[in-house]
Amino acid sequence: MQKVKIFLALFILIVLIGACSSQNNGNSNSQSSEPIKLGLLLPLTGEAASWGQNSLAGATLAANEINSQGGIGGRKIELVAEDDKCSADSVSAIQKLINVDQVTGVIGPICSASGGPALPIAESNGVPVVIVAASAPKLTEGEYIFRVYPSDSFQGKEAANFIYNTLGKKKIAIVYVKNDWGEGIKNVFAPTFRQLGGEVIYEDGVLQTDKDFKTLITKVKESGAEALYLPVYPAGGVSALKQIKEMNLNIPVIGGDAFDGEEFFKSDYAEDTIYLVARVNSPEDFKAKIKNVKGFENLEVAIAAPLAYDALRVMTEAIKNTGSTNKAGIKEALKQTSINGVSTSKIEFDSVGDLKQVAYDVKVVRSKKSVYR
Amino acid sequence: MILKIECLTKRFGGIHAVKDCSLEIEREKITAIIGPNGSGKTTLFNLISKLLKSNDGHIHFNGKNITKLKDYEISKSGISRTFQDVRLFRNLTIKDHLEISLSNSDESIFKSLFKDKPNNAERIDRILKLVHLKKPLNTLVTDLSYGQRKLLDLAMAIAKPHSLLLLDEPVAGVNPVLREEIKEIIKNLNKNKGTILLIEHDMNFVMDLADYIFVMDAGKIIAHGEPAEIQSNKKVLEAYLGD
Amino acid sequence: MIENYLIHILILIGIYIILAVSLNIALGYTGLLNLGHIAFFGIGAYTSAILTREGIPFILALIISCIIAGCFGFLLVWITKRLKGDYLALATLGFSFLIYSLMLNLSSITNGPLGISGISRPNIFGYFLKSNFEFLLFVIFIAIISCMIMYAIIKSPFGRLLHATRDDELGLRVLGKNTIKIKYKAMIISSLFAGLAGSLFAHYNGYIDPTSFMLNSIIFIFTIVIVGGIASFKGSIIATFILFIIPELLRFFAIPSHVLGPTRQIIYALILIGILLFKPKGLFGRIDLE
Amino acid sequence: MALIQIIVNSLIIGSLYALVACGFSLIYSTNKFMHFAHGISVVIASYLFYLSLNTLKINFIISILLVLILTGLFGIFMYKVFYGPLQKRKSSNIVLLIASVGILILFENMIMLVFGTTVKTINSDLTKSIEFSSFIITPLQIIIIVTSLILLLLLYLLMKKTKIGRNMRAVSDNKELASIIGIDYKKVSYYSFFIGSLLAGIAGIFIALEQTLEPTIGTNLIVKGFTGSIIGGITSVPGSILGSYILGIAENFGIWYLSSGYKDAIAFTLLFLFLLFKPHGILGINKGIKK
Repeated sequence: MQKVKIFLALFILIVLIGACSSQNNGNSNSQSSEPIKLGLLLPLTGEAASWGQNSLAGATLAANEINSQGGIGGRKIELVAEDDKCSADSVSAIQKLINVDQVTGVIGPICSASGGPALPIAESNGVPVVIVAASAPKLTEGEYIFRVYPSDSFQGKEAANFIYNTLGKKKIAIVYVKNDWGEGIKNVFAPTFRQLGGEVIYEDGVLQTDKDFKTLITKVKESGAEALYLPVYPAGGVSALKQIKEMNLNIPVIGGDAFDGEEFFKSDYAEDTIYLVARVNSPEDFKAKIKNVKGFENLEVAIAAPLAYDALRVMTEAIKNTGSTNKAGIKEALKQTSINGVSTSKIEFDSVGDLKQVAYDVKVVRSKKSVYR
Repeated sequence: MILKIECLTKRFGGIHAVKDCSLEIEREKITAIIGPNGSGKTTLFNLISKLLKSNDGHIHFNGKNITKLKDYEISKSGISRTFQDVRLFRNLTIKDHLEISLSNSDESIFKSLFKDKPNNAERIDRILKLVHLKKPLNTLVTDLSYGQRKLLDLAMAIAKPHSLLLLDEPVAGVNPVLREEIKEIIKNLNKNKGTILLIEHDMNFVMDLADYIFVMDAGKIIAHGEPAEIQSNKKVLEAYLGD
Repeated sequence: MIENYLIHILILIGIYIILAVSLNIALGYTGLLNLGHIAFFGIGAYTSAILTREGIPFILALIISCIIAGCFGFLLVWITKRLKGDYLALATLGFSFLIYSLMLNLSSITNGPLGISGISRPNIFGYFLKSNFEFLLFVIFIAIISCMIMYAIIKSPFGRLLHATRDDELGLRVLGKNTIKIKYKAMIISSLFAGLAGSLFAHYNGYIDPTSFMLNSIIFIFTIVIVGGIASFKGSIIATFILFIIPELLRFFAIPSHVLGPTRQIIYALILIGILLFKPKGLFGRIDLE
Repeated sequence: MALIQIIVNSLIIGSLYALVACGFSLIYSTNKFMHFAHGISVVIASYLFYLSLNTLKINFIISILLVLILTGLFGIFMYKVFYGPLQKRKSSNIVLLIASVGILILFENMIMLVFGTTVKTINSDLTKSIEFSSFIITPLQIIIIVTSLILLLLLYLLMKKTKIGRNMRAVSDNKELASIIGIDYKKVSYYSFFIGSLLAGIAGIFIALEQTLEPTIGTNLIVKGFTGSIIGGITSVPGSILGSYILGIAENFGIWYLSSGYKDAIAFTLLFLFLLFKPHGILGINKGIKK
């Protein structure tokens, strides 16, 4: 019995040493010349790892450009990347960024599953965040949280309008990936489509790890749907499209913004697939610049790169406007900051922290390239 | 009469390990069951202590029908047993083994946590002296010799509250000195009114020890009586010599 | 500022110590190969989150989630009492997969893949544990109490029966002990404290979703007990520290960021296999299962 | 009319599960521990096939042979480096199980480092679909089903008729006894890992052609393969193939009536029911499972 007592006393001792050293968590807003640290909360492993790499490339490019022009007021930008594994692991990742690296601001995350648990921690610690792509509507409720990518609620509405009005399809089937992104889009798409007078004749959710959709496709064929809205991730999406082709399901397939990436266009089954994506310009010259960032030479560039690039630039712009690394000041500045972005021409935030001006493009895959429809 | 068995039968597939076995054990007597190897003695023991389920027949103990009880219920109703190949808890000490056997309140967490535990030290010493096991209490059973493990098994059976003691080949594979010691132990167990039923294939170990003997062969009881009668009985010799 | 991060890690260590020691009671002391322990952790977390969402005070929700986790512990033993060895391990693994898919699909209760967010911080008799430091003191208090209770049980006569059940169940039955009942009690204690740890985790993290109770976490908690040494109380406690600090240390190495993620998993797997190869009884264990 | 298509779909996915399950069950029945890292042998085979076809442009048939041999050798490598030493020290099955999951995590992340995380596909003209009156199937899918059925027969014959098979059954029945009568169980274990991983190679190649390639599909594949083995009887290799077909049918008919999200739930429920009421599966031998 006494063995345990010694041990647990030791446990308390460590904590007290740790705790009593200092309770101050005043943020350092010294004007010294050491670098301004910005944290990157990205999925470096797991299913969304390719998006993580793209964001890393975009942010690194932006930082390199700013540093080459002498940084902000003579202070260089230093990036610290942490892996949130696109899951609740983001809690310990953001804890490290805020408490150990004492970052001035955070860029990211990509997945809403990581944003859910982590962003409230940034909000309660008063650390400004510019989300790269996590599009779950409720993430930007915090005052310190901004986003350079339109929330899911926009994408669901746009898709419903496009399918009903432009494509003129009245009976639609929707197959969504059962995670926060897929479910978020479906919850907006279905009611909007019904309001327009259309009929959601078949609705089903698939697991993110699922690769076999043949029985699902049989059900869609049986339902007599005139089009299929397919907000799923590329991994499942390519498999689904392959099986759709194999099973001669000859109806138009409309995907979500997750399909926007070379990895999807280059697959052999994406031909004629339409997808909606927020107008995130990823001009060729930008892609070229990304490709000569050290370590990303053979990266398959996707929209996460320009998004992360703009997120970092709008953050640094706000820091410049505040004239210091005072987090509360940066938060206020972000509300007024407006820059000409790469992903979106004008980056300005509304009261909630989402983009004011949102435009969606309809794209289609033609011979392994994504072109405007 | 403490234990009554009526036409107990146990079949493994086609063959009968025990066939229509009936016998009665007198209180405060040493009764022995002898017979060549494979005659069903151990199977009979396993049926009594319910390690095996009988096909039919029933067993009465202290007037109660215990045929349907589970193995731990039979043990709780007062039957202790030892094993031919000794079963001990390989990570525990001698003291642990005897504490487990002695205590009957350790199964309830509340009792074992809060009820003041009776100091068994004195009872443990008495039992260890009874079985001549002179080893420090905290030795792990894995450090005991074969003979010492036999004695500890015996000590546990004695420690557990019981009114009938089943001994399964108590001296099998034991050196002659220890054989006599065990014979002594069984004798003075019986002196303070212990009822003992033992199995042994070695006839002369049993002759001057048992008060009453049953002889088994091929799953059936072929003879029973006082030691003297059994020694001269022709059928017994045939069974053993197997002509 | 570093101690905020240290506090965060210590809170998780406190929670996982309760989880590791409670698993050791079933696996190490009683020899029940329970691969489904994380399911009780998940059940405790979800029960507590759902109850507090319906407005039930924290302390009551904590107690109820322990009880419900305990009931599932009873259920698991009742269902698998005829199996042993590999097949018991398979059945408990199947049990945890089943619980995972229930969390994923019963969207009306558990929000399915969206998980439950905005779980309130615990308030004990009106006092809200706002800051992490207060939460840490609370977790330390609960961890010490739990460890003391479990330690007392292990050192009590009942604890001896657990050892005996692991070493030779038949031998114990012949001494008149109902080993099935002992296994029920052992699993109920084990799952009850796992539920407690689950509830603490939910209220600390503020957000839970099914993926945090899947294969990686099943094996993580199991590895802590194996590395610490089965049936070794202090082994589980110290191993929890070690297995938490090592992955966190890796964050500080200057590994090029785009290989950071996979490298970390590789190093973690190598540590696991290394311990199994070169120190099979674990750091403090003296017992192995067979 | 759609019902026939569902049956066809069940056979296709059932065959893929069977190809994973039979290797797993062969290794389990011979070595008596759960080789979870079998899932990564499948993934490694898929990526090697992708490498030799798309990147190195090696001829189709030669690529197949190359991949099968390499995957077989990978199996032996795993046994020699990880499981051999653990078994020498008589580690318990649980320790071997945890080690196998450690190996799965180790190699899954190595593949991620080497090949990256983006989705890859292999295009082949075997996937031009043929439309029958009541169902649609592609030549590749026909080959998958036929291969799986042939394997069912071949493995049955291997286990029953050949010397290796007899030795494997002897070792799986009683390792000590087998070594007494002169069977070198170490060599038999090597054989079981070679053949088992070679079967994983076949599974990997077909999965690469039929579905898409990702480093993280290993875990899901081995869980389904292991469920199929349990249903059919983990100690009987042909049983594991039969069990996989039952799993395929149960999943597909299940999601025909329920939502696709329940696919894994159906598999886990089936796994749990069989573990409880028929743990030795349909064809397995009830050896030391119950008390």
